[in-house]
Amino acid sequence: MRMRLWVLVASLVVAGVLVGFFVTRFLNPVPPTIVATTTSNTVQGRPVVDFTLTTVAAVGAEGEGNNEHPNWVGYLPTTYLSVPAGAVVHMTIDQQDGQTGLRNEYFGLVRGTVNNQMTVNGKVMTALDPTTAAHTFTIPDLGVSVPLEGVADNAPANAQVVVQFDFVVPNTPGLYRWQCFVPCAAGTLYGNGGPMQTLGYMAGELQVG
Amino acid sequence: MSDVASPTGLTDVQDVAGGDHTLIVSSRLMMGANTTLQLTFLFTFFYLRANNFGGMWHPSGVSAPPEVLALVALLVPIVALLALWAVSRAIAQGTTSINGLLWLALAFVVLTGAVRILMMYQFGWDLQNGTYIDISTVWYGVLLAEFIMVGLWVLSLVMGHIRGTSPITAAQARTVAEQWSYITVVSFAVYALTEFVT
Amino acid sequence: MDAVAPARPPIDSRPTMARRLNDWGLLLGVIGSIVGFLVGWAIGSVAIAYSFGADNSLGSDPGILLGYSLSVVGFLAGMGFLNYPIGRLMGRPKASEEDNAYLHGEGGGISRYFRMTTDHKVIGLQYLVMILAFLFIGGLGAMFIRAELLTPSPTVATPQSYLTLVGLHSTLMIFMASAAIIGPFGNYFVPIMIGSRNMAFPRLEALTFWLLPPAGLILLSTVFLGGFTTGWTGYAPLSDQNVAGMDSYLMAFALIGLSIGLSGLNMIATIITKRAPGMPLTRMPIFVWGVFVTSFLGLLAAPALIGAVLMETIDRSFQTTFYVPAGGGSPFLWENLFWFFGHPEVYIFMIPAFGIVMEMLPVFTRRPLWGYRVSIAGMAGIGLLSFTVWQHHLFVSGLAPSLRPFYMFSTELISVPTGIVYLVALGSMWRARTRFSTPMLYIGAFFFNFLIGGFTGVFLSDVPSDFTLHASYFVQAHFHYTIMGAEVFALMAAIVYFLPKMTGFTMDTKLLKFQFWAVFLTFNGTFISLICVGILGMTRRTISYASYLQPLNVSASVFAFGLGTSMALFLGILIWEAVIKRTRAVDNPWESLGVEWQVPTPVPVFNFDRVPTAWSLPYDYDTGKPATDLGSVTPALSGA
Amino acid sequence: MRNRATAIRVLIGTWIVLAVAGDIGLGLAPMPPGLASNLASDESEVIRVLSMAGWPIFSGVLAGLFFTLIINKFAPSQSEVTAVELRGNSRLQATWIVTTVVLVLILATYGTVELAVEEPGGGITTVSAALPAPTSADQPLEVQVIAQQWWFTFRYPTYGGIETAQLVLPVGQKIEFNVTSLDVVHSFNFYALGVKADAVPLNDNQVTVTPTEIGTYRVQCTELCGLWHGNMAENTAMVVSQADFATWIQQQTALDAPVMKYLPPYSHTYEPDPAVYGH
Repeated sequence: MRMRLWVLVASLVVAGVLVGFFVTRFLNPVPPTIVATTTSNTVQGRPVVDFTLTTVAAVGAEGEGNNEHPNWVGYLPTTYLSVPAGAVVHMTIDQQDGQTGLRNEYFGLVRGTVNNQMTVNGKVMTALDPTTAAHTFTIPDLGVSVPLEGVADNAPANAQVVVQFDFVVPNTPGLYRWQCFVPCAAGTLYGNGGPMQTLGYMAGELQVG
Repeated sequence: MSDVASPTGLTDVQDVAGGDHTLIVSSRLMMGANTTLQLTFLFTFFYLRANNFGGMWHPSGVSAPPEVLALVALLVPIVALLALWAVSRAIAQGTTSINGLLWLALAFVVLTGAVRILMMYQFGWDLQNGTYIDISTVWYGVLLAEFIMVGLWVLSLVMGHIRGTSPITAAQARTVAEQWSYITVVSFAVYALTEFVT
Repeated sequence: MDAVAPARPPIDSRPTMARRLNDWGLLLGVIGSIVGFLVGWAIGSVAIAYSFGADNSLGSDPGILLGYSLSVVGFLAGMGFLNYPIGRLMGRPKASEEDNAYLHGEGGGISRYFRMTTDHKVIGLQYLVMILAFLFIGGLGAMFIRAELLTPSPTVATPQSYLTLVGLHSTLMIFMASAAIIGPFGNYFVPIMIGSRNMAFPRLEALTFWLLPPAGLILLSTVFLGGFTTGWTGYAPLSDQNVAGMDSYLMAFALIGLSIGLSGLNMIATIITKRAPGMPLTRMPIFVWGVFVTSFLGLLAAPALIGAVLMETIDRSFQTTFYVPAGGGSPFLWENLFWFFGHPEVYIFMIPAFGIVMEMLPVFTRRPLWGYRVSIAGMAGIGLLSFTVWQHHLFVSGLAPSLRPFYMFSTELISVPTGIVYLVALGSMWRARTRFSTPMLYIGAFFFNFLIGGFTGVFLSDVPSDFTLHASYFVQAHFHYTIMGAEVFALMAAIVYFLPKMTGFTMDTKLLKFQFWAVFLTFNGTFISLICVGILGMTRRTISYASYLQPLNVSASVFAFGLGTSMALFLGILIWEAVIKRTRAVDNPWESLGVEWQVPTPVPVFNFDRVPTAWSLPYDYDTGKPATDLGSVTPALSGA
Repeated sequence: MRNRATAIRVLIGTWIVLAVAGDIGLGLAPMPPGLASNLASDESEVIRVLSMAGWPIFSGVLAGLFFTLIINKFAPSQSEVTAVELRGNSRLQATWIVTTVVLVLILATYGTVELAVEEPGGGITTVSAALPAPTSADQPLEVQVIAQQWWFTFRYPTYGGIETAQLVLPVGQKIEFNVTSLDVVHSFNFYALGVKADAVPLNDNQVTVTPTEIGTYRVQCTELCGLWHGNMAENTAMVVSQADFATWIQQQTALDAPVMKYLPPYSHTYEPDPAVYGH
């Protein structure tokens, strides 16, 4: 009887440990979140905050999110962003990945940003040739979508395209997902796999407020 | 059925030995399951053929399998088949000296596996070149696996008989012959399909 | 205790080498599986790196799949499953009768439950433990899911891990349900009920069980490979997109398909060829008939799944395009093949439940089973029709609209043989002085829940209403009413009913009656809330939902937590009463006439020393005549 | 015996009351998915009819089951039952089976008729070029639903094939949804309109519907499609008046101007360009 009880207790402990491991390590790993750097200037009373992201063909070891897949394409430093409510986000993206091309050419259109425009290497644009796109920065629920031009194949090594745009986030706090709409690994199908479906690479969340 | 009398007159028996009956019944059941598997691939074959998205059913006109080798791969199992049936016949007639037949059957069973492996090697297909190639490859692979599995069964029966540890029984000989014939027939059908319905 | 002298003199206790290895089989199996995985993983990865030059070949699908396959082979080899085939291949002499008896568990104590044993009673208990493990691990997943759905936006889990959670819960529960009744009780009682001393293929029977633990572990190991996001239906081409975690799902499902098919083969062969003389098919207990019909479904449906999964693994490993439209394949192909297996599968769940409920019912109504033949016809009819309805899962898929009336009709037709089961229940209870023992309570709940499950099914079988309800929580509640509300309730009834025979201990306490009412009420509370959520348009497998649905989801979650607690209470009572406290049960506590209650407890290793040849149906409660006369070994039947 | 007969009468009485009351309730209650379109009202009608037909049978079987379980506690039957009766009654069984078969036949016929009256979807048509704007309300306005991981976009071939991220429909106009997908299997669900159609790559799934109520609704994906499946939903789908629709179309045309030259010609399915997307 006593021996059986001890076996029971031991197995319960083991089960508890396993469940704890599952919950902490797999169910909800707490991701590192980068907070926007606040600036002094404002637009129409709204605070202006800065973000600088980099898109690379392979995150290598720098991926703060989870660098289990160093050879995966991804946003650096991470894809969990946090901005104050009602702010104007001034986003700068250093695009270092090659050209893949959009699956749905419609995402070549710049939408939801201030004046529906973006600045590519200092040049103002309202749409991008879909075949030259490398990624998009899209927050569907805010209607924000910006195509990111890819580095041409014949460009010199470590060349990059600097894309800048502003968008306004709502005054009410909330959690918004954002993602890329280019199948930016290989192929329409497999291109939407791996990095596109793993948080921390090409999928992320924008915490407002 | 309230009151029952024993059919045998006995009130009880030592044991219920399924024996040969069990073997034959379950062999037939196995064929049923195998039929579902083959029908799955048949359905897939025609579904993909009718589907043919983007003309990707059979873009490269490769005709499969290479004719000569394929015919050999069809004829070799037939010899094994005849040998197996001869064995089963001989046992049914109570002949005892069947070692020669057994060796013959075993030889051609092994040869079957070898030839079909060689044939699949000869395909040299690019798997990403159309669904016709995909389904044909999978189907030939599954057939090969089934030939090998029944072949191993034949091997075990032959070894048991040759070494005298477990002489081959009539039921065993019959069921193994049935299974082998079943797969042979299927392989003919698959050949005809992949050869003429491209 | 053991009233039966074994048919042979007992075996000598000097353990041979083979027996020692067999005793340590589980450990050897674990070692073998680890070694096998590493070897297969290395081979696959190297081959991939060589042929495709993939830079991340270590995570490549062929490596993972080959590793899994070889780990299963290694496990079985360690367990000793390969000894017999290899021995035959080398023409070695057959094992001595003593070694066979040892393998059969004769003389082995508790240890025979932890090794490859060919005794169908040991395998039945092994099944019971494994089924309960699947059930409660999957239930834990359900608790996490309900916790997540308390709020309309992600809190407990990330979207990614939530989908894996849903997939794990559903797939584990499918594994559980496909063997819940037929595994423990089919293996344990079918040979006894048909008067056989063992199964037709005892080693095969052991194999069908020992395929389950690898399947479960492989499925759970998906969390180390990034999980899979397709749910249990694994629709292509999303499954082509998934990371390596998908391979766990495919491999595990293939193993389960193999297990279902092989156990079906074994059961049919046993029932056809191992019946005692004097027992024609028309005198088999109704539960054996249920197992018989189910086994045909398993045998004929599982190959379709195996074929489909095979093509999916090749799609993932070698970039073929069976299910990839851009490459000439079609997602509809997977949907057709999967549901051609998937719909018979749900009757693989249900028919044994019908059988075991109709088996237990007369014992508590103290009446003969009313309409034995028509109930057989009912179960056979369900089995036949179940192959003709699979496209009712695809009403909104845009596939073959002209065929919808046919599938609507065949689907609704299934309610006819199902209705027969209710007729039989009504007939057996009519004018009967029913004894409300605990199993009878679960049986009543079974009929109540399955009635709701059936009537919700009507709305889904009718195409126009299905356009509103398809893929909503209404569907989810519908199949939880059939699978959990009916099958799992039948499972609980059967556990309470058969535990005294299987273990010699009883778990039938006052607390258990309370547990019944708790589980019954919380279950209905949960899934009635979910029916409403579904009608209001909440779709399945979504981590975020419209905020106006939150109140109903909260009520569902709260009830679900109660449900989880009361299920845990059931497990607690079972473990406490039967394992820790060991409350002895009286022989034949329910005063059944079935032969399984006349053989002594614990059942002798070979069931009967001599098999009786005069049999009748075990339902003659008006005359009190037992199914057969075991002569001297028969303990006097109290009451009746 | 008498007391048993009373019990049976009480049972039947209760059942009739239950059935009638329940059916009245079901007859009056609003049924999902509502009346926002001809399709939706059709489906809610079917659901109403099914539940009104099902409820009496459901309550009857339930009452019968539990009556048989309980009555013998307080009103055991004294009548003698022969061993044969105890083991079945072929006439009763036949009646039961025939009844259920008839019920099923009625059910299936009803469903088939409903299908014939209003074919809610399915089917693949040939690719068609941009269409002229519909001149009358019953001439269908073609709207293409493009599902992709993980957002719906919509194309209006009759207005130069503009593509938008928001779904706006004119009220009272017959709409023909052409649902397709660019990657995996999705399902386009406009709950309020009673529209649900799987989006399958290289397949065109058609649903015809006429919205009848102006309002803002939710469209969502109802087939598991990957990471963001749970978020693949828009609360901004609108049914507006013809005039508002015209102005909205103008705005969208202006917004789309920069990207129009890049959009592919309108087609019912979009094959990936193998030059760009080999795999």
